[in-house]
Amino acid sequence: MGAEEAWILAAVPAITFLVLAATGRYLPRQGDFIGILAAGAIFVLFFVVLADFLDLGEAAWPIVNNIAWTEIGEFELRMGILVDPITIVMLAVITTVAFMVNVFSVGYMKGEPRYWWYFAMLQLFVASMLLLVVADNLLLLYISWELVGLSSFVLIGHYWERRSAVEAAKKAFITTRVGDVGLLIGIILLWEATGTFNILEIIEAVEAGAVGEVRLFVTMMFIFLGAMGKSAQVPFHVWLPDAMEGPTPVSALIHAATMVVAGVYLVARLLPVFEVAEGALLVVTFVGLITALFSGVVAFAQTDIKKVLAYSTISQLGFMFVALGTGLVGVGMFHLFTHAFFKALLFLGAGSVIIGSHHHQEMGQLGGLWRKMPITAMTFLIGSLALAGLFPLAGFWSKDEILHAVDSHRGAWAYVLISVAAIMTAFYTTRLFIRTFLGQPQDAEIHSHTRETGPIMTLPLVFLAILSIIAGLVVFNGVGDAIGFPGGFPEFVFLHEPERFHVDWGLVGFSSALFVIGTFGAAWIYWRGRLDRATAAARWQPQLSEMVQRKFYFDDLYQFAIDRGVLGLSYLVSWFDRFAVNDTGVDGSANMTRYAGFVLKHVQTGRVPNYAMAIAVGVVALTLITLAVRN
Amino acid sequence: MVPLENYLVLSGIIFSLGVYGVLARRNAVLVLMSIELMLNAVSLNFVAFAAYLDPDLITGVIVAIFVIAVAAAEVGLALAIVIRLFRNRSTANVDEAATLRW
Amino acid sequence: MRDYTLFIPEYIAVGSAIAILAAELIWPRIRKDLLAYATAVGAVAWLIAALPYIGHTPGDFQGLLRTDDFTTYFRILAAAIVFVVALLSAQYMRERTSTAGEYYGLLLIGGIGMVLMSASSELLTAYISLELLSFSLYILVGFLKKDILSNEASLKYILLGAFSSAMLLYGISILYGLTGSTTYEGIAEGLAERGNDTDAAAIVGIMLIIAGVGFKVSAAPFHMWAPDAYEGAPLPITAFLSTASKAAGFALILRLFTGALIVDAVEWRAAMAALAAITMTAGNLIAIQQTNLKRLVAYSSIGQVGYMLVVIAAIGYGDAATAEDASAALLLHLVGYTVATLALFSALIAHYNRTGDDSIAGLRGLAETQPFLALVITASLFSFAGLPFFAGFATKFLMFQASTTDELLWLVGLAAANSFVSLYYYLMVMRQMYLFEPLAGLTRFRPSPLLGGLAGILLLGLVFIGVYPQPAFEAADGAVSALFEVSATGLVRTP
Amino acid sequence: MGFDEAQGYVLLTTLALPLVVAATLLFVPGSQKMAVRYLSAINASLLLGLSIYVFLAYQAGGDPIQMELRWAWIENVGFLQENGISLHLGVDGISALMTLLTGIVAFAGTLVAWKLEYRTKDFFILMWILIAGVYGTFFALDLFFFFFFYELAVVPLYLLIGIWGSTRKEYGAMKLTLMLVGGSVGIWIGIFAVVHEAGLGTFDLPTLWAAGESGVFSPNFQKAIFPFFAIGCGVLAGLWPLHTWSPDGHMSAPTSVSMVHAGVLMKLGAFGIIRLGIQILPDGAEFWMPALLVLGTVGALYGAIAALTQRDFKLISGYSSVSHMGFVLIGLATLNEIGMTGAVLQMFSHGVMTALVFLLIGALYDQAHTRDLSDFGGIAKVMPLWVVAYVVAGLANVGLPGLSGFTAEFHIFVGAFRTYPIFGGLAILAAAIAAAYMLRMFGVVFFGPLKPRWRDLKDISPIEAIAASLLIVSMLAMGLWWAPFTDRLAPTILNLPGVTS
Repeated sequence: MGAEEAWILAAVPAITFLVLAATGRYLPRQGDFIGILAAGAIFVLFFVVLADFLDLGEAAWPIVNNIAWTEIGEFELRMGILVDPITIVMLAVITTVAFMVNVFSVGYMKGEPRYWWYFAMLQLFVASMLLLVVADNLLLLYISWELVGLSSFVLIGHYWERRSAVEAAKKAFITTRVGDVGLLIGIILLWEATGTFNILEIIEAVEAGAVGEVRLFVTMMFIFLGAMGKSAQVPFHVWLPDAMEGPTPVSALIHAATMVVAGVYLVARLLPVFEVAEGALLVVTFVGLITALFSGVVAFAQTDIKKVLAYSTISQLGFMFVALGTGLVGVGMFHLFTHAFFKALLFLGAGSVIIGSHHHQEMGQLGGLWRKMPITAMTFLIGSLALAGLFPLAGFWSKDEILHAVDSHRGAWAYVLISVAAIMTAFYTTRLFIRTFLGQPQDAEIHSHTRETGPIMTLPLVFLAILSIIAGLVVFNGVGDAIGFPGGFPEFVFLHEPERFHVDWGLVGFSSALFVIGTFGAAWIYWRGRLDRATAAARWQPQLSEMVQRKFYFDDLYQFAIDRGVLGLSYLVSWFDRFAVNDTGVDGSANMTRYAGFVLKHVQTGRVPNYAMAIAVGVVALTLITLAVRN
Repeated sequence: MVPLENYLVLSGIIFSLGVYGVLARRNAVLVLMSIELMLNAVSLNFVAFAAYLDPDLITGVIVAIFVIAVAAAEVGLALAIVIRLFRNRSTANVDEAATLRW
Repeated sequence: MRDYTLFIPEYIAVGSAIAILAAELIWPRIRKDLLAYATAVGAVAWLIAALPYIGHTPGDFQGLLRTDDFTTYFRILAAAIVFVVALLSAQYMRERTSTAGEYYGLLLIGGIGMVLMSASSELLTAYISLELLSFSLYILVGFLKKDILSNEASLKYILLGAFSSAMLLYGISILYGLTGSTTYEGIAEGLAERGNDTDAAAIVGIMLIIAGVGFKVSAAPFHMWAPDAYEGAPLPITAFLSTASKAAGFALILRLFTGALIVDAVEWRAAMAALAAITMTAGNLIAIQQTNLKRLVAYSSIGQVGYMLVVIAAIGYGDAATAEDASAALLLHLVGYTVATLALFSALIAHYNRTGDDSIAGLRGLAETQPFLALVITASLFSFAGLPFFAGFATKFLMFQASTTDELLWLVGLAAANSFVSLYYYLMVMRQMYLFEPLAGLTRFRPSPLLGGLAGILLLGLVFIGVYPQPAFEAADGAVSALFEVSATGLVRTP
Repeated sequence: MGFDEAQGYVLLTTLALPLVVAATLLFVPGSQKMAVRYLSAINASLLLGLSIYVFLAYQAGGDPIQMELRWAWIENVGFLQENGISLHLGVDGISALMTLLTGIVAFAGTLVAWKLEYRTKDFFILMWILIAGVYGTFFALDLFFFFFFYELAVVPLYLLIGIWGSTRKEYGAMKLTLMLVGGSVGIWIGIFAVVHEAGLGTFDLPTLWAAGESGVFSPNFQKAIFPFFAIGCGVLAGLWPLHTWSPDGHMSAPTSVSMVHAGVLMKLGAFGIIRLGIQILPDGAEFWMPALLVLGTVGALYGAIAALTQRDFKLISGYSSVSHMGFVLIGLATLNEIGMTGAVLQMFSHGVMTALVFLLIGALYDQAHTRDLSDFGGIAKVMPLWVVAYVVAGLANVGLPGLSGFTAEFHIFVGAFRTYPIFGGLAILAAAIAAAYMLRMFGVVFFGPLKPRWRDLKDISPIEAIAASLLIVSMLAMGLWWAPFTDRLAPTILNLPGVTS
């Protein structure tokens, strides 16, 4: 098997899903080992694909392989796969994280309800996610796009006995769905303009100028809506924090590493088109920036470990869009790549904490776990530092790249804002770590029960920790050449205009400075888990802190819009349907007819003279009618 | 010789009187008499036409005779029924025989 | 010339009528239902005697009566109706009267009147045969002498009947004055040559005639006697009224209008269309409000008359071909309608003999107590409504299609709409039978084998015509073509 | 006799079988419930087999109308001439697919009616008459018989709902029957006008189509008459604002009647619009389609929005049916190949999907005796299979890829964007709203803590499971690999007059 058969990667978990869904509950250990085997298999298979891909060499890229699907007149569909460096990066991320999460879940989900179902859905997700990244046409992409949405929906709602979980799942599905409407419209508009769904052909056509300025811009905005929905960009971000209702490994896989970056992937995939569309990329940058800042701020006020991580994810996704907004696909993908590892690590770490402390995830109840859970703490620290951007961990390099890209492609304003966002990142990360692992235990009772988790859960942490340290190094051309692909990561991903990476020590210093500011700021406030300074700050600006606490009222606003707007309209329509259409229109006409009969029948008085009169009148009337309309 | 119009006008008047009677009268017997009036108007018409159209073609006259005969039968039958009405309700007023209606 | 062989079947009918009267005179204690069976036998003999006349060369009696396939068609129909009605009466009359001889005798005489109406090709003859039918009906309607309603019904019927026949006669007299003749050909020629100054007279005359025949077929607004007469009359007579007298009326109308008045179609077609519209609408709307089965049937049959009048209007508007096709479809529909009505009444009478209740609510739960009767009633009502598998669907469909002309599309549409309205009250009847449990105390029962069998046969006929109308349609077509051999469609007015 | 003719007899068998069974049942004593059931079950499976055969045997590449069979019925009498009225059967791609749908739904419906105890025999008699009517309408190539079977399919509903129905059954039954028959009046008038205008003395559809091609029907005539067909059939197709029978009727109808009705009967309407409206009067269709498009879009949005706040399962499905049939109308209104293919696909998709939904609602209602959403909660705990099936149906309803709903709607959207982008967008919006009301229902009813009063609900019975899985399979089939469907539809549809590619 080679890169041409990359679809097998998707097929394996798909089959596993069917097997598990059908038989899982009856198998020993409810069939979790099958899930792990499948995940392991694709993890290995990925390297096979990679090897083949690299053997074929740049000349052969991108590798396409598709078959005729349907044909209605001249409207014909071909389904197939497209493997190019972007795909490879996504495959790397997905297979790795998926494997880790599968392993980790064995420990995390032990004894949970519907264990087998959980694993089955996990496979379904992986399958559709892989399909999404190998799809060579927008239709197939949309299909898998919806399928990942579905599996995310199911997994978020895994504990469906909990109302909150159900609500969260619903929210996630519907919110992303709104974006999907845009995506579908965009896809169809593109087809209208270019007559094809095939991504490469579309790019070709657009670059050949097949689509008018304005129209293309509108189209891409629609598509970007889809990306925003999936990648939880403001104002579609509301679903991601709630999605934390799902099992933590799910959050790690779906809501940190893979699904949420589908939007980024989509934009990266269509970047050539975005570039043609005048001003589209600027919009991308804006949205990215706003999101990065906004969620960075909100993260300050979160007290639930997973919620903090969720907002941090949103913020990091913002970073990626900013990067893409500069038109440098490599940079965006690079951050996606590194972020996947350390964010997955952080989530799994959080999961380990939750298990260790017997299902507590409020920072207010934790603290001082350092001694109790050394491995978790250590790996979590690495993850945090990588996220905060400590030289030379993975996160540092990618963030560095982003800063550099913004500096060189966007104005100073963007540079300033993104730097602020970087500081925030460092700040809330540090806060999170300190309040969870350092200082005094907030709740002795919980603390006393807390235990380090078993190897099945810690090993994935360690593995990911290692990746979080070294993953960033692939940016160097040397490393790239060494492990087989030409040049550094950016060049590998973005063959068009190779940007060779070179360390700009000035920039290194600057970003390290940002790191230091953020970290030490947080440390100063929260050191040893003290809260007085934070509360003081809150008291100093009550409205502001209130606003941050309430996440800038987004959820309340939406709730209001739905209750008053949508549901109100619905009630109105139902009322109209009942009273106007049915009772008045339908039943009304029926009653009119009946009433007419009622009136008419009383003409029949039963008296002979009246009857005779009717006859006489009839004759006269008929005569008059004839005289009237005869000619 | 009397022009045809006169006969026609006369029969028209008689006919209308008959119709009026049927509409206005309440007593069954009087209603019957009014109907007789109408029939007589008919006969008059026929005879008049017969005379004026073609003296030796006597269709009209025959019709008139038939009409008289039929009318007689009709009245006989009707009176019988009226008598039954009187037996059943002790009235010959057609308005009171209005149980069947609507 | 006088060819007395033309009416052998009617001689048989008269003979059996007299025989029945005599029989009761001789044996006053004779079981009354025997008389019914005797009548039925007579009717069968009549029908058999009529068969040889099918396809027989048209005979003409003094230019007064024509016996062609058209006549034969109605002959057979009349004999069949009399046959069925006689059998329907057997139990009903036995339970209600002491003397039944006249009843059955008049039944036959009425049937003969119907045949003569279809045969007469001269206005006086037509009038007299019409009265022959009417007189017997007057008596039959009022036959239950002690019954106030029956008596009242017959009173209304005879008074109004006389009134309308006076109008008819006056109209005839005017036509006679216009054309100098009372035979259809003569009238046709006369109308063809009449001058324009006589339009008013022609119109008035024709309108009066329409009133007379309209009364006979109970077309609104000349229909008012019908519901009362239907309700008051004995049930079998209601059946007879709603089949024989309507069929006879249309037979007369067809001959008269195609044979004579079509020449002056301009003067009456609009009126006829209006009459059809009013009749069907009034009938169906009022029917919605009825609670008594007989009245319901009365009004629904008025609605049916409305549909049939569409054909007459079409004869006025369409060309010769349209006229012929439409008339053929009308005859077909008449048969379907007759069969449906008779089936309905056979079931109703079977039900009435048991419960003595002729209100719609009285049918409550019939599907439980007597599923078969319920089925028959449903079938015939559906046939009226024009639903698939039953005669009504095919015949009505063909009739409307045949009478669709550019000017009358609106009328056909109205007719379709009306048959939709009619479905409502038919469903109300079914609702009683199928949706509700029977009243307490009503248990399962079997109808008398006679009525049951009759209902069954008629049901089969209903389905047969509905599923395979070809034979009936061909018969109707033949009858009509005979009619149109002598029709005046060729003549056009050239003043 | 040639092979194609032999195939014609397949159609005849499919049509006659239910009638024969109905007639046979008349003579089975009502007490023999089991006999009635087995007879019906056998018949249903035979019909399913025949329907599948008809669908598969329809040659995608062949001539548009296949398996033709003509039995002269009435001709050369009165105004009727050669082939005046003939039992002329045949299928094109569209009716082939509809036949398959009918087979599937009828099969499922019969299985579901298995547990029916009250007047079983009468129920199945009426049911089979109805099914025969449906098949007949799809096969008929003769206006007379088209109308014949059309009415035959509609009328039994009155009794089926009136006798075996549930909520406000008399009202629902009367209203549904009258509205549908009222609609058929429009069709009837249209038929009169068309046949008269053609003046060929025949009801044979191909002949009339040919006549139409040769311009017998003037554009003005077509413009005048098309509305009669469109509205007449539209009523049955749930055309807004003539849709109100759908919620009420479905609310009162018994399970399997709802299945067959929403599953198949509503499709008769859309089918009629194609057969009569578009095929006989293409110019009229072209003229009126924008209006139809608007109505369809309104219906799609209106139904979806109204469904958002309904509290009764069946009302939700009733309104969502309105919404989905709105999509069908949009697809038809595009008058281009893709859109119309989508429309027909949607007819199938909505058929199986809604049949499944009603099946499940029935299965629940029989135990719970309430359909009020707010009464339920967390029943996924006690009825997992039921919930899974419902979720599948719901997701198909939402238009989730991999299920039939998406395939159909996708084509409709693409087609709509071809001609009327704005309405295409609105249609997609309506599809999105569907997600809202579906998930709302999932959340309230299936998930959350289990209400104690439902602790002893039973999951669906094996028989229902068979029926349900058949429906689910057909949904997946169309959702995953839709070439077999489109290959049969596309040539037929491109063959329709006035359809642009």
